[in-house]
Amino acid sequence: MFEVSNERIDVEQLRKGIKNPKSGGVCIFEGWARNQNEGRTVRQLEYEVYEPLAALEGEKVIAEALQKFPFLEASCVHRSGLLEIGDCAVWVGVSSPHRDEAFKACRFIIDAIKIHLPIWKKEHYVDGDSGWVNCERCSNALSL
Amino acid sequence: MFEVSNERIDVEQLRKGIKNPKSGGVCIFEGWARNQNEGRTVRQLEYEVYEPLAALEGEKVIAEALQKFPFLEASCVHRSGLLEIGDCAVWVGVSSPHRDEAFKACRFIIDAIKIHLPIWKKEHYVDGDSGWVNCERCSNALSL
Amino acid sequence: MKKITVRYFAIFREHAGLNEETLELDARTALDVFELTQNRHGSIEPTGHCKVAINDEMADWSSAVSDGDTVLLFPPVAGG
Amino acid sequence: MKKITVRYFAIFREHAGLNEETLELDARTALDVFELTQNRHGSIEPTGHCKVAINDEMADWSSAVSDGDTVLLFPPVAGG
Repeated sequence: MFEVSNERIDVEQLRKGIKNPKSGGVCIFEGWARNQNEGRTVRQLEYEVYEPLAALEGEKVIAEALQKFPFLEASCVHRSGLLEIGDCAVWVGVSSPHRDEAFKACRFIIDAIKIHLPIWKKEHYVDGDSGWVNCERCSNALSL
Repeated sequence: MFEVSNERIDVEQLRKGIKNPKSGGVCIFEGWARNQNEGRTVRQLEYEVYEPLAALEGEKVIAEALQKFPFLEASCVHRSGLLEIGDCAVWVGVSSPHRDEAFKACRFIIDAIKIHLPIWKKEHYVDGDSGWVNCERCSNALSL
Repeated sequence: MKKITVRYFAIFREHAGLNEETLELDARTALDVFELTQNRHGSIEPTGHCKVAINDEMADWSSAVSDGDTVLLFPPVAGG
Repeated sequence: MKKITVRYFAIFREHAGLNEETLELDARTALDVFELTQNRHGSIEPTGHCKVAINDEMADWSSAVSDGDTVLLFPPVAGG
């Protein structure tokens, strides 16, 4: 299950969603909005998500993880919109009989999500400036 | 922070405990009591913990993880006593600026805890039988 | 000439000052669309970091575009 | 002869039928204590899987024991 959410991520609810009586090992990854990046102090984060494709690609990532590291349950939610420091930006949870697959599948999912999904992060700095992450070489050169 | 608890593990509380404004990546491992082991159907789990040494060795494990994979916050709680299927037996949470250290430290901690801490697991099966896990070769040979 | 709807995302949208526009373009591939709209999105380096989708399916820069297609121009992603 | 308090855990305790006892033992090492109490804990294979602590510190099977020590005999652990 992959979802994009414009609301605060309900981690308790998501954790319950990967319960299975056969599960013995559970690995959860959370990405939190942190107050620093590359030496600058961050005040807020903003995620832009192109939802139709993000949902499709997100489901593909989970299906591929299931092929590689068979597990029992997995889900992932990614935020869109404005986040305060400490807010959960992405939640990935995997439960399986044993811990090895849970760790590996969880890591695979978050790594792939960061590479493949049409999601962009804008940092708002305390000095009032803002910037799109990973975009040093796009647009700046031709900036108006 | 390492603790042994005879009460249900409060995962929400523990998650809050590893919050840090500098943390961007959080990895949580949970061990759940599962209903099957080596082909037998399990009804309940029972953990015996020698608390003075478990606490000491648990703190050592976290300190060693911090040396190897520097992180910002970590905590671990292990249950003692009787658990129902689905109950959380052990919780490990690590938060750090980036996800790589969080994943690696979390995995290191749970692996080490399973090897080094004086904790024993007894499975109670649906057929009324019970057995200590990992103890096929101890005592059985000389069983009364 | 083909009628192509081009959608801009994130920094491309901000640079272009609009979400999408429909243009008459002499374009054979997605890369042609990228280059012909360079004055809008402002990026000088498409391949490797930027991505493209055609009609809501991820595509390659060498993918052919047809009359009536919608081409989505994605700056480097940064999920998580 | 040394006065040694021996504590049994988990399956060892169940096999022995008691938590601990104080014994007069002709023991030089932790391994000696393990072997001299074999009829209590019942295990035939100490090293590799079982562990030992002396006075609440993890020890080796070759560690020396002294008069008045408490020796903790641990069957194979299974945390998590």
